Parts: sequence; C-alpha cells; structure tokens
Amino acid sequence: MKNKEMSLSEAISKFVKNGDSISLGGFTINRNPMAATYEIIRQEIEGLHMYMHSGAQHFDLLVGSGVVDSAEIAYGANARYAPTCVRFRKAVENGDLKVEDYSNFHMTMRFKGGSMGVPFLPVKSGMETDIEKTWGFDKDFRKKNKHLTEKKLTKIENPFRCDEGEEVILLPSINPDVSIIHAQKADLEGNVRLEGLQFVDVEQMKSADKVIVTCESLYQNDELRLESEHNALPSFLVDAVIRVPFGAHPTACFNFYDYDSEHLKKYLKIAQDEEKFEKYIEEYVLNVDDFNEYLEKIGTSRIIDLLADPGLGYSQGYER
Amino acid sequence: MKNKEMSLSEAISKFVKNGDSISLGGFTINRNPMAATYEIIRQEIEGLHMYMHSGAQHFDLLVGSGVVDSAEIAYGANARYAPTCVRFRKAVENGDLKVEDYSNFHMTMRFKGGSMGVPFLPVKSGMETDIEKTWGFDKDFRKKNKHLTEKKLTKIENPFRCDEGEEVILLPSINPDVSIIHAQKADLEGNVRLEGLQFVDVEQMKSADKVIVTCESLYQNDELRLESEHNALPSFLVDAVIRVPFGAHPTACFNFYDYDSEHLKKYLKIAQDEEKFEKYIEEYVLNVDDFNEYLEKIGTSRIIDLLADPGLGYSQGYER
Amino acid sequence: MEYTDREFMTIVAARQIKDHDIVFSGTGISLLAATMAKMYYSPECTIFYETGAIDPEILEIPMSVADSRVMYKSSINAGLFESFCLLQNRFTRDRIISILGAAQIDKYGNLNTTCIGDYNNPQVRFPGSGGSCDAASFTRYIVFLAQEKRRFVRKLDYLTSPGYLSGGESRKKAGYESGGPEAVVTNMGLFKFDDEIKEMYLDQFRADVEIEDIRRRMEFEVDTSRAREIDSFSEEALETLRNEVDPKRLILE
Amino acid sequence: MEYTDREFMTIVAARQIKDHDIVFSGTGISLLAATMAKMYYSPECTIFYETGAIDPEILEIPMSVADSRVMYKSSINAGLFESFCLLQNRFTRDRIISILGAAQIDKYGNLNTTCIGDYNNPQVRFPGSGGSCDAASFTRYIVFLAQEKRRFVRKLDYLTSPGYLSGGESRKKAGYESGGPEAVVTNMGLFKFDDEIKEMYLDQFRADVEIEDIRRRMEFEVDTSRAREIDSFSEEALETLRNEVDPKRLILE
Repeated sequence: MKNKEMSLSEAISKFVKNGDSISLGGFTINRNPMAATYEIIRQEIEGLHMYMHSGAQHFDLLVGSGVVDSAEIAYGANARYAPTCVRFRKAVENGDLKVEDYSNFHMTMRFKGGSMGVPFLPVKSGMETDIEKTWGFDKDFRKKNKHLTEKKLTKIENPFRCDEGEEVILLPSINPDVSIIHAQKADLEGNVRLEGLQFVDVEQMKSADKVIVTCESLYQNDELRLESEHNALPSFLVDAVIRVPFGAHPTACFNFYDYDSEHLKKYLKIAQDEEKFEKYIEEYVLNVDDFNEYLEKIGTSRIIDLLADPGLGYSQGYER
Repeated sequence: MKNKEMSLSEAISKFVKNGDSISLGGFTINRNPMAATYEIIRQEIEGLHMYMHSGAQHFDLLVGSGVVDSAEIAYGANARYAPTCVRFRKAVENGDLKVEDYSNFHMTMRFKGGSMGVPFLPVKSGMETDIEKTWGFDKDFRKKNKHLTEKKLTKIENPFRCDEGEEVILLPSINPDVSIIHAQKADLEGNVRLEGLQFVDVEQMKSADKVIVTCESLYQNDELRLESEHNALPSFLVDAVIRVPFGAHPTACFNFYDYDSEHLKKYLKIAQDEEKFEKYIEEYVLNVDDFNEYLEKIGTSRIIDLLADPGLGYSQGYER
Repeated sequence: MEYTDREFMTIVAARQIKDHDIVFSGTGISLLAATMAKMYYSPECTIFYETGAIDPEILEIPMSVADSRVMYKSSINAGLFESFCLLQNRFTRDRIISILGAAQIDKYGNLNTTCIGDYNNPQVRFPGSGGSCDAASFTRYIVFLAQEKRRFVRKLDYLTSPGYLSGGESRKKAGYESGGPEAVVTNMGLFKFDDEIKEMYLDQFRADVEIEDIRRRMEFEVDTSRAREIDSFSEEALETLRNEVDPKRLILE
Repeated sequence: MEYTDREFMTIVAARQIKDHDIVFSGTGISLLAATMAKMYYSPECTIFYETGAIDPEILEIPMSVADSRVMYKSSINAGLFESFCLLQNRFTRDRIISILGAAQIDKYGNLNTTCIGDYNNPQVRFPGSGGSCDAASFTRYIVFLAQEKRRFVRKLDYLTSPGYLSGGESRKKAGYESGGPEAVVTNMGLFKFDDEIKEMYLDQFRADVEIEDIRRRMEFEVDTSRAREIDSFSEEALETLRNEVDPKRLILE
C-alpha cells in the first residue's frame, strides 16, 4: 500500500504546473477546495486553463489573482453572495480572461466523457442556441492552446433514426491535467468518501491525469474499506491526500460546517474594488504561511458558529 | 407520499405484459430477482424480449420455460455452476431462442444511454470483431420487432480528430418496458438502497418505463432518507416495492445470505434434461402458490447455513 | 393587502405548480417559489435541485441549490450528472417543470443569462447558463423577470436557453422532443404562450396596474386581448411565505 | 514435483503479473491466477473484477466475479459501468493487465467465446463475450486455453475479442489505442507475440513435453525458434496455491 499523504504545498508544487489545465470540485457555496486554491495563488502559479461547471469562490479568487488565462465554463456566480462573480465579471469585461460558455450539463458530460475514455458524448440540450453557435475561442487560439479541440462542439443526425432527421450535439471530452477536490473523508491510500451531494467531483477526478484530495478526516486505518460502495473512486486514481480541516471555508462542507455568510458578504463588497481585492488576497493568502494561519484570522468563535449539527449536516439557526 | 407496496403477483400482472421488453438485475450468482422470475413463469407470461448483460439463473429459467422469444445479451453462464447456461445453450442450438450478442460493456452502455435519455453512446471496444459485423436479427426481423432499432450498431469517425481517422462504435440505447431488481433495502415510497456491488441495476432501473423492486428489508419509516447519498435512484422512478426475504435464492444477496451452491449444482444436472427441467419448474415454481412455499421446500437448515456473517457479507466457511 | 414585488412573483409562480409535478428549482426567487409551492399550494410536489438533491425536507430556506439544507432527508443525494440525465430521460422529462430566472427574454420565451453586448467583448457579463439551457431544453418552464423594457427585448444579445426559438414548429425541428416555456411571471403580471404561433401573450395582470403600462415596458408587441385580472391570493398564503418559507427574509429582500 | 495442468497454468499465468499491475480478472482459472499473484508473487498488485469490485481482501476464493467474497473490504464496490470505463480511461488502461479464457484462439490472439459453427445456427453455443471483448479491446491480456487443435485454429468461428486482428498495424488501424494479447498459457507452455508481425510464437515449454507435440496440437504454424524450457517453480509456490489460494479445490478441480 502506497502512502499518498503529503503537505498541501508539496502536492500543489508537485502536481500543478504553469500552463496546466485544471478543474476544481465543489459547487457555488459548497465544498470548494479553498485551502488548495489559496496555495495555488501563494505559489504564484500562472497561465492555467480552467474547466469549470458552476464556479464560485475558488474560481473568482483564481481569476482575480491572474492565475487563469482562459476558461471553459457554465456559470460564474455564488448564489445570493454574488449574482455574478465579481472578479470574473470584471476580468471578462476587461478582456483579461478569455472564456467559452457551455451549460452545466454540457460541462458535466465533458468530464464524464473524459472519465469514460471516449472522445465525445452526445447531448440533446442547446441546439440552435448561442452556446452551440457562438464560440469564445477562435480557430487560431484553438490551434495554439493544447487544451482545446479544433471545434467547440459539433452536431450529427441520430444514425438510428435516419428518416426523422433528429439532431444531437456531440461534446468533446475533457481530461484535465489536474483535478482538486475537497472531501469529507479519505485515507492514506487514497480511498475517498463524499457525503451529501457529489456535484461533479467524481467525474472531475476520474477524467484527470493527476488527482489531489484535501479532506476533513484522514483515516490512518482501513475504516473506509467497510461499506466501500460509498467510496467515490478506486484509490489507485488518487495521487495526493492532505488533511485540511475547514479546507472549504468560507464555503460549506456537509456534515462538518456551514458556509460563512458574513465572510462571503464581506468578500462581495471587497471584490468590487481592485485595490481592496488585492489587500484581501494579501491578508488572507499571501501574508499567511499556511491554512492554519488563515483559520486563526477567521477566529474561533466564527468556526464554532459554523459547526454542523450532527444528523442535519448544517448549522441550524445560525445567522446567515 | 404515495405508498408503492403491493404483492409480487399484483406487481407482475400489473407491469409485465406479453410481448414486453424486460431487463432483470443481478449478475451470475448474485442478486438475481428470483422470486419475481418464478412469478413471471407462474403467470404464464410469454413473448418477452429480454435485455441481458451477464445473465444466469433468472435468464436460464425464463428461457427454459419458453417465456422469452428473443434476447440481446452479453453472456449466459453461471460461473462454476454453469460454464454455459444449459437451457440457454440448448434453446440457441435448437433455434428456440433468437439472440444477438454484445459485450458486457456494450450492454451496460446501452442501459446507460437509455437512462440518460440519449439515442446512443460511443464506445471503443469491439471494432472489427464479429460483435460489430455479425447480426443475430436480420432487417426483416428488426422491422417487425418494436424493441429493436434498424441497425445493431454503427461506426463513425471521431469528429474532433478528423485528420486521424479514429473510429468509434455507436450503440443504440435501451429503454426496457420493465426492469426488475432485487435490493437489500427499500421503503414504501420507493427509495432503494443497494449494498455491495451495484452491477448494472441502477442503469437498468433508470432506463426503464416501469420499475419493480423486490427487497430483503422494507422500511416503514424514513430511515432511508438519512445518508441518502447511498440511495440508488429517486423514489419517483419506482413503481412497485415488495418485501421478499431471500428473494434472490439460490443466488446471493450481499450482507444477507450466500448463494446456495448445492441447489445450483443440482440445477446444473437437472437442466441437461428437458423432462427433469420441467419437473423442477413444476416442483419449485408452478406447484407452489408463492415464494414462501418455495422457501419451505428449500428448508430451514439450508436457509440458516446461507445466512451472511455480519461485517463480512457472506457465509464464511460454509461448504460450497 | 400590501406585498412586495418579490412576494407577488413568488406566489404567482408557486401557484403554477401542481401536486405530483416534479419541480426543477434554480437559485434565488426560484428557490422561494418552489419552497412556497411545496409548503403551501402543492405539498405533493417533488422539489429537485440541479446539484442532485431530490425531495429533501426543507427546514430552513436554502440560499443556493448547493446549500447543505437541500441535502437533509432527501430521497437521494446524487450529482449533476444524475440530475440532468433525469431531465433528459424520456420517462421523466414530461413530469418536470422548471423555474428559471433571466436577464433578457424575447417573444418566443428564449432566454439570455450570459451577457449584454458582443459575446467576445461584452459590456456586461452575467453568470452564464448554469443549468438553465438544459432545463429549458428538456422541460416545461416558468420564467421570472422584472417588467422592464431592457429585459423584454426584440433580439437577445445572446441566446442562452431555448424557448420556442423562432416560433411555430421551430423548437421541434431543432431536435427538442418536449418542454418549452409555459409562463412568464413579472412584478406586473403573468404571460403565457400561444399554442400555435408560440408567441408570448398577456394572460393575467395585477389589479393595480394598467395594461398600457405593461406594454410600455416591453420592446416587442404583445397580444393583450386575452388578458384578465390576476386571481387574488389569500392573506394566509402571504403569511406562509413570510413566516414559514423565508421568515428571515434572506431571499425576500 | 507433481502438479495438475490447472495448477501449472495458474502458476505460469500468475508469474506474468508484476507488482503495481492492476489485474482485470475473469472467471474460473483466471480468478485463481489473479488470487495466486496477489497472495504470492506480487502482493502489491491490485485485483479488479468487471463487476465493479476493486482491490478487496480475499479471505476465501470467489467462485465468480460477482461472488460476495469480492466485495469485502474493497477500495470501492461500484458496478460494470465504472469498471469498464476504467478499462477505457486513457490514464488507467495502460496500467491494467487482463486474464481471459477462450474456446478458440487464432495466431493473432483473437478470441472466440461465442459459438462453434454458424452464429445464427450454431453447433455449440458458448456464453458469449461477457467482458472479454472489452478487456481485449482496451488492455494487455493473458489467455488461458488447453493445448488442443480445435482450440488453436486457423480461422475462428466467431471473433469475440480482438487480438492483433490480422497482424501488423491492423489493431491500431481499427481504432484500438492500446493493449493487445501478451501471453497465451496452456497446459504445455507459454506463447508470446512477435513485436512486428504480431503473430504468436512459442516462448517457453514444459520440461516434460516435446515441442513437436505442441505443434501437433495447433491448426496453424507457429514459430518455435525462440522457445526455451519454462522456468521451474518452487514447492512453496505450489503449496501456497494448494493450501491458501484454493484449499478446498473449488476451482482447482
């Protein structure tokens, strides 16, 4: 049995390279791998191509920090805490970020296709919309970018109902260089257990070349081999596991803690202003050595407020 | 909340019609919905078109009893208890059963495609084999049978790598009229929990028009709504739930009981002889009123031998 | 009886949901309407979030479809793949009704949630489709918008989610086997779509507004010949919304 | 040292497995070989069953890939979809080696597990592909067969699982990006495949058999110029197989 435990800084420097394609787990206010996001910014990695379905806090911070050059996305918002992710919006409006839009199902199917080892999957959503017709990356850009296929997508007739002319879209599969997710539980070998909703995390991991998993609980024994029908993927797909309690803060982690409403509201205001955003990054990311120091800044009393009520999975009655 | 509990005989007569396409869960020696299989034979249903990946005991009994006219399959064997399923082999050799062969991945993808609502899925296995080239059903037969598409399968070039001429097979999706599975746990609303391996059960249920679930434990409360990430599908997809303890006998049910080696060995001998097979069907299926009477024939001491050791999921050390 | 625009829109949309509907809920006011339907009008409906949570017990209003509050006592906690496949599945898609928001809508109920201006050099960037394009592709849907001229436009800046495309049979011809826009709910009324030409018409209007005022707040012409005053709703409904659905006014404000 | 044909074949195949290989195991003798590799030769290999069980703790020999014994303390209990997708996945397929059985084989390592005679009117019907076609399509593989003329044939009655098809580059041209037959294990020896022309050649033979005898039991010509006596195996290996892998001789008989 190979022990895959390492420090977060080691995992990021070993598996995330300048110019890589990357995909991060979670969905809007839940299970964003934030500790890993901060570490990527701290290590001054650049030129990433990002694959995102519903990106939120992690996506906005990476874009705002200039880590991401181009992105294929379905959504950039954080519920009531950002009707549109602010740094994302500004970066697109300023031309600092090149984007190409798909739908959430499209992006999900593209990860699924990558995880299945097929070059494409068919889908029946988006025909005759601008998602089909309007490309964000032109042919020249596509040629130069190794993460992109020649075409955004294509369409064929259903060959099993030729007479009816039924058309379906084919979506090119995605295989990120690296996927990072934050899980509730993992063990030293790389067995991973997600609790509550899975979002697209499993597909994102299975489609990637390298997989980094941060987690709340890291088991030193074979606990996760019992009832293993609840595990997310075989351990041999995982390259690094790191115990990072509260590693999704300020987003939530079902059964462990709630999202930090106050922090997210504060961030929404800060993100409107370039200078304030930079100060935020300095204060919470660059000027702290690691995630523990970050948590010190958040403070004990907030941490305690957010703790999930067992059985419910979130913090009942807390002031959101 | 709709209560979906009914008797097995009611469920079968309500949802399985002559000439239907049908798919049964399980895999070789595990979790075959045997009680439902016996009930189908008992109700003298006929002309079924069967979709099967690795069919075994249930498949062989249905074929042997003349319930099935045609089948699309990947495999007909029962491990050491039938190197090839005997009644299946004889039916094909005699021309009593029309079959068309795919691989297990192919059949799995066809259920998956049906569950996803797409007309086909691509796969990169089987190119230039007889699975691609040799059809079991000719064009005439395909036209007359409403369960079949015009083509067995087809092939296209990967449109995202046109220069390379990479070809992939497209498989037509399956949507059975009815799927039947045997689960460890269900509740009155139709929440279903599978323990151990899932085989293709989830895809078989999600692709079907009607879904019948027999189970070992039928919860009368909302127990299965806790940790519902372990449930197999949303309850609104299920049409009937029936508590049938030991309902997979003589195949196994992980965490509940082991396969009945002695019975399977006995069956292997019986199946070689048409007359003996018919007597077997009379004794165990036709001449018993219901599954409880069947279990009486199996006997208490055998039942106790087969009981799974908690934690292990099977009966350790029992004479196989 | 006094109520805010959001309260009005939530209740009007919630009333469109029937018992045994499966409701695909988006974020924001869509979450409110779905919760209101379940708690008051149609307790037998099933709420379904694109993140993969189906039919949870909602004790507190979720702020997002990924809020941990949608995971408690659900029928299943799955993921986006399972959820969108259910929308596309031929046996389920017709049982589902979606509630969507939009920045722009045209007379065929096509939606824009992506940008204003040129896509590759936008004046304003919005979040993008999320699951909106998919829900609109597969299911019947209800849309929420404020009654504003810049929202009810002749031509969308970007067509994110398919309505009846260019009307008539065009949706079907494009390959969509089911679904389409059913109702548009604004702060001033309720629009529906003509069975034949698939154009939006005014079905009901708020008692305290003028039809002319609604027309002025739309870039395209709309048939108002079938319009009638909207059915009033009870004090009890409003109280349920205020006291049970969103007592802290987390989304209502 | 006395041993049966099955014992010989199990051990020869098990020795082909390396530590860190992921072993895709079929039924029967394939289960034995995979278990033997894990328990004796390469404890760091991972056994992987098409039913979706990966790397379980095997306390008793499973009788089938669906035996509950493969579900205990596995890394994951999934299903066929996940399992075959791992075979096809571009990052995993090259790490996997499969062990397959067959009724017929040709000189390019193509396999038949479907029928003898015409497919639509067969003299003998076999089980069919199961996962064999898929494993052969995606991964390197080892095949088990008895050394019999009716099994080593010039032309298969039905090509179930793709080997090197018609040799040379034909497998690649058909769209297979990886994998292919690596070894054929019989009761009399071990065959491998030429790197260029992709034809089967005799690599090793049992000390107590004549090469001529092997040739007589094959319908096609086979290159024996590279053949050498097979490496002997230890008493300890045999004892492990007999006492630990299958002490009740459930599959060995």
